[in-house]
Parts: sequence; structure tokens; C-alpha cells
Amino acid sequence: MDSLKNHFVLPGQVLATSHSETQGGFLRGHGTYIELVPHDQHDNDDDPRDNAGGSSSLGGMAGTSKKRGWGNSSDQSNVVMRSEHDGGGDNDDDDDGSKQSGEGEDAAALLRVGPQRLIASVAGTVQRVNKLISVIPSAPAVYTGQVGDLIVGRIIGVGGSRWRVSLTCSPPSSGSSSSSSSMREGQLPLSGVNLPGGVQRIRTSEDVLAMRSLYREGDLLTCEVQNVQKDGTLILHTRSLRYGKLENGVLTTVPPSLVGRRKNHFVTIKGVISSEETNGDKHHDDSVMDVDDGEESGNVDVYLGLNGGIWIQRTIPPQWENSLHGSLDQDSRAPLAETLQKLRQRHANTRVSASAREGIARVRNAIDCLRLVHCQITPESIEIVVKTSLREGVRVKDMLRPEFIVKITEATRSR
Amino acid sequence: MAISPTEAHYIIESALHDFRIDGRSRLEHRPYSVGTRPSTTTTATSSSSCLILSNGSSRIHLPGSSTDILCSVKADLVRPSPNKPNEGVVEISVDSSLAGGLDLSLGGAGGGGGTAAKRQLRERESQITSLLQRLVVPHAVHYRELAICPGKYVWRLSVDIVVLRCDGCVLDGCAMAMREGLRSTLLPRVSAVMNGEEGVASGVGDHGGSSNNDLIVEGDVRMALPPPGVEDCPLVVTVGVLSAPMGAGGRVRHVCVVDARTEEEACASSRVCVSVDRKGMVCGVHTLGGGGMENRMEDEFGGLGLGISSSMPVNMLGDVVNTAAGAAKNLYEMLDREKELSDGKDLVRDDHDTSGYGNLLKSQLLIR
Amino acid sequence: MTSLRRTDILSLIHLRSDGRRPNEIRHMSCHLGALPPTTDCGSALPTSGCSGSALVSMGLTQVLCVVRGPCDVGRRSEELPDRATLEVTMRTTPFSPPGDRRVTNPSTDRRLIEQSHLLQTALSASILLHLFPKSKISVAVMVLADDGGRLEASINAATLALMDAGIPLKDMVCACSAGRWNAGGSDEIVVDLNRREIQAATGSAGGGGGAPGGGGTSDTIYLPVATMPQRGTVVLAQCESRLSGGAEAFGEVLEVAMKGCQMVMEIMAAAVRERGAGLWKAKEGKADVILVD
Amino acid sequence: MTASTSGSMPTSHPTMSATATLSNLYVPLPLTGPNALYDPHARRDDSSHDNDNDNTNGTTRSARTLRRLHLSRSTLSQSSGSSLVELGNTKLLVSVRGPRSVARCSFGKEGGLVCEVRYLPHIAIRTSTLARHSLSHDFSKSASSITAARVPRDTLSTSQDTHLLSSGGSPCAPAAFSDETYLSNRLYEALAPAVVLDGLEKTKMCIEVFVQVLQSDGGVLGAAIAGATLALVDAGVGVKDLVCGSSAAVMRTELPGSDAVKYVAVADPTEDEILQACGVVTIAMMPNWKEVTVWDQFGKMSIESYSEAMELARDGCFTMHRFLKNCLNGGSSSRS
Repeated sequence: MDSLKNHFVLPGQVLATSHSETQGGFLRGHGTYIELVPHDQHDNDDDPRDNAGGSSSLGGMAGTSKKRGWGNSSDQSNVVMRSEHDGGGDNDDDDDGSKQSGEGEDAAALLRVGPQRLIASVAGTVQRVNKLISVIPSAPAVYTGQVGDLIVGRIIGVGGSRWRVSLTCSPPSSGSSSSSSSMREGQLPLSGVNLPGGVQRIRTSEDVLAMRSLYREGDLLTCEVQNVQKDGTLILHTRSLRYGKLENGVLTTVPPSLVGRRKNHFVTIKGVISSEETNGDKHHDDSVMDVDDGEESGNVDVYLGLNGGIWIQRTIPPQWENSLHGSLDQDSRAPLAETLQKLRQRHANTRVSASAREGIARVRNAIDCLRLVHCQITPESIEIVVKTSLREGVRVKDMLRPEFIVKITEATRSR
Repeated sequence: MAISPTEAHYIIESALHDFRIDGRSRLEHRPYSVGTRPSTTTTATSSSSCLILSNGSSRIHLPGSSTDILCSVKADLVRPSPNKPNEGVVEISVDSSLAGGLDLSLGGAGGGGGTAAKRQLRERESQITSLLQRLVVPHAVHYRELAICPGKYVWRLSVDIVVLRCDGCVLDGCAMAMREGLRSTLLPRVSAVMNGEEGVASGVGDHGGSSNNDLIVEGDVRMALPPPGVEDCPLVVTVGVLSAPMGAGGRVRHVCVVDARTEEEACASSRVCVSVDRKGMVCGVHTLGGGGMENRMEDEFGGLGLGISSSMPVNMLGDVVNTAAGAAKNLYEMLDREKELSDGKDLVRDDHDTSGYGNLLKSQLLIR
Repeated sequence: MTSLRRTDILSLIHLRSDGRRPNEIRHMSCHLGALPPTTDCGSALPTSGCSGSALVSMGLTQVLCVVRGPCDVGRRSEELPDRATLEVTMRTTPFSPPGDRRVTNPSTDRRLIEQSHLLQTALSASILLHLFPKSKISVAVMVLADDGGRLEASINAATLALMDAGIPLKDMVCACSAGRWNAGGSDEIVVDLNRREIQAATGSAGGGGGAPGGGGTSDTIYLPVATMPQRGTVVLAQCESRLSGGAEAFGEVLEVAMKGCQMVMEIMAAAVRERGAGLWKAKEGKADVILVD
Repeated sequence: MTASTSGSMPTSHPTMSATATLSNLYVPLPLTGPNALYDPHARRDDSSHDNDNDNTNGTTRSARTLRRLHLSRSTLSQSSGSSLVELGNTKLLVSVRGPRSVARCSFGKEGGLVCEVRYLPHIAIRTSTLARHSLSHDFSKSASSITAARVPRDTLSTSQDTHLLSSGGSPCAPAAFSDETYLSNRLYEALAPAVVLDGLEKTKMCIEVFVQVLQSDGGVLGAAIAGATLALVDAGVGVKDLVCGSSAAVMRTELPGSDAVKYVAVADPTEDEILQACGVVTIAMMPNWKEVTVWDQFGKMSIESYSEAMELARDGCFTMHRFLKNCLNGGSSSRS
């Protein structure tokens, strides 16, 4: 426990002080900001405002002064300095967007050389990679996207040849455009979407008119971050065949920090549906094509969106795939786009069997348990919780009772 | 539209299978827990309110506080209103500013943007208040017994409900919070000494000689009682009627669902709030606009949907009432079990818990 | 025979009415993540997606603060091209004042608007707003119980909620109050006043902030102060009473208040550290979860 | 006129052949003694005196019979559609003004259907009722005796007043004289599913339904809904079905002799009956679609008496529906 202690910092705590003479210095990472030590600041050791926060200095930093007080030595570091006078008055310390680019209107500041202090701006644990010091916040609730992230989002607006996607999957709020979500919205341009049937052509104005036929307000979809604009808005796309509209399943949301970055975010949880628990299958004699149990594979698909949206649906049984190929006898390999589209269509229309429905509910509750216990949500942790709840014979609806939550998530914590 | 048609279809499908998306059956409630005592034992044992400054209080919350409703009851002796001289008064106020996700930019630049949201917030709060006023308040307590000396002093119980967050069925939560708040209120025994004539306990006060009506307040907390007749204060059960428009079959099938989550509420064609008391008597019914798909007004707004129009097949009326009565019965049992649980159990000694005064919103699962 | 009243006994041994020594702040408890951000309650609810929340109780005053992380601005007119707009709303619950039940309408109650404005200036001195251009950070404060010092409790709660939301701050803004009044001759400076002491200092039932202009006798003062302890800067000091002692008298009271802020910061730091450690361990899967009702 | 108590389908009383003029409005309602033993099967029916106002004492109507219903349409020249409804002593006038721009619409700002219910000042509610359940003003002093002079109408302006009024002893008092905002909301909720707006609300146009209650003697909501439907049809507004509403009450009656308490459900209760009842159910329905759009209940009832009352209210709706159809075909008030 104590190893974490001296590395846990609070905003305002000085992480490093660079001296203009010695090379040493530091690079500013996330969660920190740089401040110039004011010249008139004399350093008296019995400074009453001795920083009581960190219990001991961050020994590991090379070249940093032991004293945590306001060291008055000055050092030239290869980091862009900013003019910042103390006294709480805030003027925009125009933090350089990214640390590499040294340009920016403060070229003049380069001349005024002075000692800098690197100060933490969020509460979290310090990480240091040779010169780069950054602070990782313990529970960032706000998702800041990176290129290539899988997003499960909801369309909340259509306009100007693009869709507005809510990252917190909040519903399209009523007339007032004020978004009540706690995260910025993503933009899905028309050019970032596959046209039906996989045809590739330039987007014409009819496409713009027919946008609603692709995605309407309120629809759920999986997409990927194409790039991140300067002010942080995410540009999304659903170019790959895996992405598209989500149907016939359940959505649940968790804080983004609990969903780590993984190689593959399309996950299958096996063996969810225990045979003995399936309550009587009441088959309905409706027109909707019915699934006979033979084909039902006991698996559940989970799409882990990095923005915290998690989509759960039953796994598409492999039999459907080859039954599709069987029917298209003339050309052996129909274009992949069509088969996927047909599979998706069939999945959307086929009623979920009772046992699959129970499996989906069990996985959904498992994810809820993990969220309540702030445990990282990974395929393994979900599987462990599901297996434990099956072994303990916990009914699906009891999984969310506090006493059961502690019991079934025990396994994830003993790892 | 709150949720996509395919999600709604799945939810209604599950309800028809009597296996809802979180595993519950149609008539089952979520594990609400009632907090009427501060979470640590360091505070005075007898103070039964998690809000220190009020006579009685309660907190209804679900694990992970997806629903968190506070209720505080303050009692004071007031002069009764002229048209009801011999009855006590119960006043209700509801505040759900934090729950709505509406950005109420009051001050600052965005004056205009805030007004639409503020109007909606006030509308929602007044809707909850008027519904509680109509369904629960008339039967909450025995008003006559609240009068200490008719015409002069009666008890006024001001019930303030703060909805911090609500995941569906906000009226049920408020009614539960109000009932538990009233049950945890302790009113001291007050006896009025009539003018001149010696009241039985008059020997106590040394200032017995004052002329006009005087009140002898029994200081002993053990003698304090909850307001009379609070046992049969009714609870509200919101029954959501989900209607699955069957495709070719043309047969529209309806199913009643109790304690609907937000998603389920969003695809309900109409919602009926039925207030039922402990003995199973129906104390009030009110149809709310469904959050449903087809006949909802365009500016549908989540939470307590303001969707006005609701339509429900006639033959459903009977089983909606029966559903509500059945669900209410096991809700009462659940709440009673919960009440003893939270009173009787000696609480986990948090030795190094810095919160001497017990912090109000501590969730059930303490991660350390 | 007049029995020695409790307060007389306390003042004999230099204790205050609630048994605290002059330089002792009230019992303070902080609870971060009071409304866990995770509960967007599924998709349909217009997410009350709060990204950070904190409940701070200083003595009997309890304040809950909810922060909605940098999100899109509703209306274009509010948008600032270079930095985030900070929007602060402050509300009190009807049951917060112990005595009367005046229901204060947050949009018209002058005192509430003044205090939410003070809170906004205090926070905007600390939040690195320029990191989130064209977005909005909304801070909603709700006073659950008000036993004096509600502005200070709100500032502390807002700081903790911002840290819970992971919004970058220059420094933690910690607030405490100090005051002086000549109750029975001895007029030493006391820290962190409760409602009765504020009334004594300002001679009026001014809830929270000092009474405008109604300052008590010559050298009584009630001074709420917000500072950034680690930077040693004072962010907010509001004094509305006339001081005869001149600058150095004010200096003394300010010094005491800043010591109070230092003590407050230590408590807040401990709470954040405990929360951080807990969450970090939980993510690692080593935290032990106990069931507390 | 004798009470015709048919078996299953309750028929209504023969309605008077009213001309287009309103019947004598200000009919001093008879006083009910405070402790008259209530007999649900021989209920006082003081609404059956005919036009020339001879004061034959009221005949009785059975538990399942509605009060005398008199409907007439296009009674007002100015509005695009109007109707007059007299359900026993509850008389109200409905005027519908066709689609007009929201700016010029007198009340309500949004597009689509807008409903407003108003009590006629001074005479809508009986002075005896106001005196007995005195409003926020202390009427006991000013209205010295029960038959005191007029009562200032604006005392019933806010919903707050009727709430104060409501708990004057009877749990179902709010059903007897509900406040205007409540009535307007419920009227809107009753009509909204039926009225075919097809996009009117988007074009910032609105249809105004204005109900003026001339005299209220219980069952105001049911009558208002029927009147509004009639007026809408009269105005030519598309309506999916003729919405009509009716209410029923559950009365506690001690059988003379044995003190066994029997709960009897009574159709279309008058104001006095509502005040004596222990529970009142109001239902608004689209009979052809068999869909309920509004379902309200006040007071406390057990489940069994509940289904009885709902059954009566539903039949009441079907009967009202029949009368609405006849009125539309026959042009003015007509009898089955």
C-alpha cells in the first residue's frame, strides 16, 4: 500500500522543478502543467505553506530538488516556458497543445528564461518514462478518445450530411439542443459510412436526403474513431464490415475508465446458458421466423465500447452462415458485404429464444456487478462472474442484490 | 424517441416471456433499500434520521444508487387553516433538479437556454407533487389525531422529497421515501393545558400560572411516537403497459410490467399509477401518458415522461388493478424486511471512518 | 439562584459554544463519488451523466456537489472559442435551514446568486479552462443542511467533485472562515464559525455569507476565505463588516483563516488519497469490498 | 316520468324536448338533509322536471341509471363548432375554434390540441357546497346561513383552493369539484389519442377547445369530454372515435336492522352522492376502439367494489356513446 502512497499526488503538488543550468529537466505529460517560479519568491525553509500533501519527495525524479518548497533556482529546459505570475490571478497559461510542438505565440517567452515547476493538475498516480512525467487520474469519468477506439454510441441528431453521436448513449433529448450528456458528442460524417450493399461511390445529395434510411435518431451503432479534432471532438466512421447498426440485444453503460484498451473488442462469452435453468420455452406461433433450439449456441456476444457503452446480444449461430452459402449455389463465394448484411437481417428478425434471453440477462447483470465493484471489465472478469453465479446457483434476478454482488465478484478480486 | 425501435422490441419481447432484461419477472421489484439511520453507530442511537436537522427522514436507494431519493419530514406546531380547524396539515415539496440532466444555466450568459429546461423541470416537479397530493396525502395520516388542540395548535408535517437520481418509476420511489420518512418521524407527546383548568401534567412546568392555553411537551424521546395512522399510508405502484404491435398477426398483445426501468418506461404505451395501502385497498388511480412509441407527443422528455396521451384496452383495467395490488403486497413485505434489517442489525463498526456524523449517501458497497 | 448556563461554563475555559477550541475547525467528512457517475441508468434516461460528485459535511452543514464534465454547450451564444464556460448553480433544499422553512427560489434569491457567483470566481481561478475549448463544465451544488458556513462547504465540495471528475485544476481550492467578536470581553479570533457564531459576528441571521452592511459593533468580523494552499494564494475573501483595527487586524483574521484552510486541505487530501487508493486497488482487483448499510 | 329501470343496459330518462335555448340555468339545487339515509336504489332525481319548471318532486332513478342527458350541437354561431351538454344538473357549454395560428390563440402556446375548462363565475358551484366546504376564505362567518348570497367566484381560482376544499371530510371531494387545471389536463389527455392532428402541431397551428361549466353537480369531467367530442365533430375536426367519459361511485350503506355494511356501486353520481361516497371512478374511453384514455379514482375502495364500479362506468360510457351518435344523426337533442 505504501508504494502507491508517495506516488499518489494531488492537484497543485509540485512534481519536479527544473534548474535552468543543469540539463536535467522534464517533459510535461498528461495531467500536469508547467509554471514559472516567480523571481521574487524567496525560499525560506520554514515556509508555513510547506506542502503537506505528498509525504515524501518523489525520490525517483532525476535532477529534481529535494525540497518541495518553491525552489528559486532557475534552469533552462528544453520545454517551452510560459510567463505566469503568481497570486492566483489566472490568465490563460497557454499550455502548448502537445509537448513536441515548441511553436505557439509564446516564442517571446523563450527569451525570458526562468526555473519551471511541473505541477500535477489531477489527482492520480505519477508515471515517469525517463524524462516524461505524467499523472494518470484514478477515475476519469470523461472519455477522451484516441484514433482506432471502438465506440458504441447512439445517434442523437441528423444534419448537414453528418450524424451526431452521443458517447454516453443518452437519448436524443427533447427539443432543446442542449446536450445533457456529460461527454462531448462525436460526429459521423456521411463519407464515413458504408452505403447499403457495400457499393463504393461519391456521396451525392440524394444520399444526404436518404441519410435517415441508414441511421435514424435513437439508433445504436458501433463505430471507430477516425481522428480527434483539435478541440477534442471525435470524427467517427463505420467503414469496416464489423461496424453498423445494433439490433436485438441489450445496452448497458459503464464508466469509460473500467473498459481498458484491448486488441479485440468484439468478445464472445462462452457457456453462458446453463441447460437446466431454461424455463419452459413458450414458442409463439407467429410469423416471425422462429429459431429451433438445435441451432442455438450457448454463447453471448459482448461489444466493449471504450466510451463505456457495452452491447450484449446472442452469438450468431454458425449454422446460419452455411445455410446462407448453401442457398447461393451459383457463385461459390457471394460478396462478403451481402452475406454479412443478410446475417444481420436474419439476426434482427429472429426472435431470441428464452434460454438465450436468460444468458444475455445474466451477462448484463454480471457487467452491472463489476461496475458496482469498480472492477475492470474484461472478457475474463465477465466470464468469472457468470461462472460463479451459475455455480452458486444464483438466480439472474438476485445477482444485483448487494449480498450476492459481494459473493459472486469475490473470485475476480482474489486473482 | 428515447430508445431505438429494435431495443424496444427486445424489451417488450422479454416482458412477454416474463423474463425481463435484468432477469426480473413482470411483477417483481428491484432490491430497494431503505436507509433511515445514519450509517455509523457513533451518532446518538435514538436519532433515527439520516438528515440530522429534521424530525424524520429516509433514503430510498438501489445498489449503485441508480435511484437515490431523500425525504425529510419536519414537524412543527402551527395554527390550523381556517377551513380545517381540527385537522393536521401535511405539505409536500419535490425537488428533482439534480435528477433531470437538464442544464439550468440560471445566471451567467445562457439565460434563454435555461428557461425551456427550467420550465420542463418545474412542470415535472409540479406533476409529481400534484400526483402525490392526490394519490398519497389524503390517506397518509389520521389528520384528526394530529390536532393537539383544535383551532389553536395542530401538527404540520412538511415533507420535502429530493430526487437525486431516478431510474424509472419516480412516483413509486417518492411514495416509498415519504412513507418511510413519516414512519421514522418521532413526534413528542404534547398535551394542551386548557385555560385555567389544571391539566394532568401541569405540575411539571413551574410556569403553570400563565393564562392562555399552554402546551406541555413531553421531553422524553422514548415516549415520542410516529404520527398516528402512518402505518396505512399508501404506496404507489406504477404499472407500465407495454404493447407489442405484432406484425402480420395484427394481434396487438399487451403486458403489464411493474417497477419499470427507464428503458422499459420509454417503450410503455401507457402507465397507470395505482396507490394501494397495506390492507390492499385501492386509494387512487391516475393514468400517465406512456413513454410509448406511437402516440407520444413529439417533445417527449425522459424521466417522468410528459407524454400526455395514453391509451389502454378496456379489458386491461381489471388485471392492471390486480397486478398493482399483488405487487404492492410484496413491496410492503420487502420494505418491512428492509426496515428491520436497517434498524436491528448492529452496523459495521467503521473504526477509522472519519465521518463521525455518518455521511448520508454512503453506498452499500464500500471499496477499500 | 441562576444555574450556570452551559455556555458560561464553556467560555470560562475558553471553549466555544459547541465545545471547540478557538483554532479548531468543525468535524469535516468528505465522501467522493456520492452519486457514482456510472449510473447513467441504461440508455433511455436523459443521462444525469454526472462525471463527478462529492458530499462534504463541515459540522452539521452538508453540501452535495455534482459536476458534469466538459460537454457540449447547449446554445451557441454560450460557447467560448478558446476555453470552457464554467456554469455554477447553487440551490438549497427546503429543509436545510434548521429553523424557518423559507423556500428559496434559486433564480431570485439574492444571497444564493451572490454565493454562486463567488463560487464561480473561486473555481475559475483554479480550473484549467483553456484545455477544453468550446465546451461547458457545469457545477450543481445542493445545500442539504445549513448550519452556517455553507459557502465554504460548497467550495470544498465543488473542488472535490471536480477532482472526482478528473477535471484538471491548478490547485485544490480550500475554504474556511474566521471571525472575531467580543463575546464577553475576550475577543480572540476563532476559525470555522457555525450559525450561532456567525449571527454573533454579524449581528444578523445572515445565512452563510456575512450580512450586507449590517456588520456588528466596531471590530466584529466574519470572513469566509478560499485559498489555494499549495500555491499560497488567496482566491476569495469576503468581508462585509467595518473593522476598526485597520489593515493588521484584518491581516490577523486572514492569517487564522488561511491556517484553517490548511487544516481543511489536509482532510480533503486524506479523503482523496483514500478514494484514489481504493479505486486503484479495485481496478487492480485487489480491493476488499464490505457491505455497509 | 317514472324511472325506467331496464335490466342490463341502463337507459336514460326521457329527455325534455329542449329548444335551442338553454334550460333555466340558475336552478336552485334542492338541499339535502345532512343525515338522510342514503338509499342507492331510490336515488333522488331532481333533474327530471321538464321545461316549464313545475316543481314536481324528483322521481327516483336506480343505481345503474344515468341522469337525464340532453345534448345539442352548433349552439353558438361564432365558434366553428360548439355543443351544449346537460347531464342532470351539470350543464356546460363547449366551443371549438378551428385550426388557427398559435399567436392568435387565446390560451396555450404550443401547437396541436389545446383544452381549457373554466367554471362560470359566481353560479357554477352551489353556495351550499362552498359554504359546507368553505374555501380558503372563512365562509362560515360571511355566509351566515346555508342559503347565503353569492360567493365570489375567484375564490376557486387556483388548484390550491380546491385542494384545501378537498379534504373537507369526504375523501372523494376532489372528484366533486375538481379544479380547472386538473380538468383541462384530463380533458386534453382524454381527447389527444382520438383527435387526428396529422402534423398540425408542427405548423404552429392549434385547435382550441374551450369548456364553460355553467352549473356543476358532479360528473363534470365526463360531460366535458362528451361535449368536447361533439363540438369537435361539429367543427369538422377529424376524430378517430367519439370519446366519452362517465363516472361511478361506491357508496357505503348500512342495511336497516342488521349493521352489516354493504358497498354498492352507483352510476353517474351527483355531487351530493360523490361527497357521501367512499370512492369515485372516472373513465374516458373510445368505445369502438375499446381503448381507455383516462382513468381516475379518488377515495378508498376494495378490489371487489372496484371492479363493480369500473363495470358501471364502462357501461355509462357506452350509453353516452349511443347518445352522442343519435345527437349527431338527429342534429339536436334526441332520445333513444
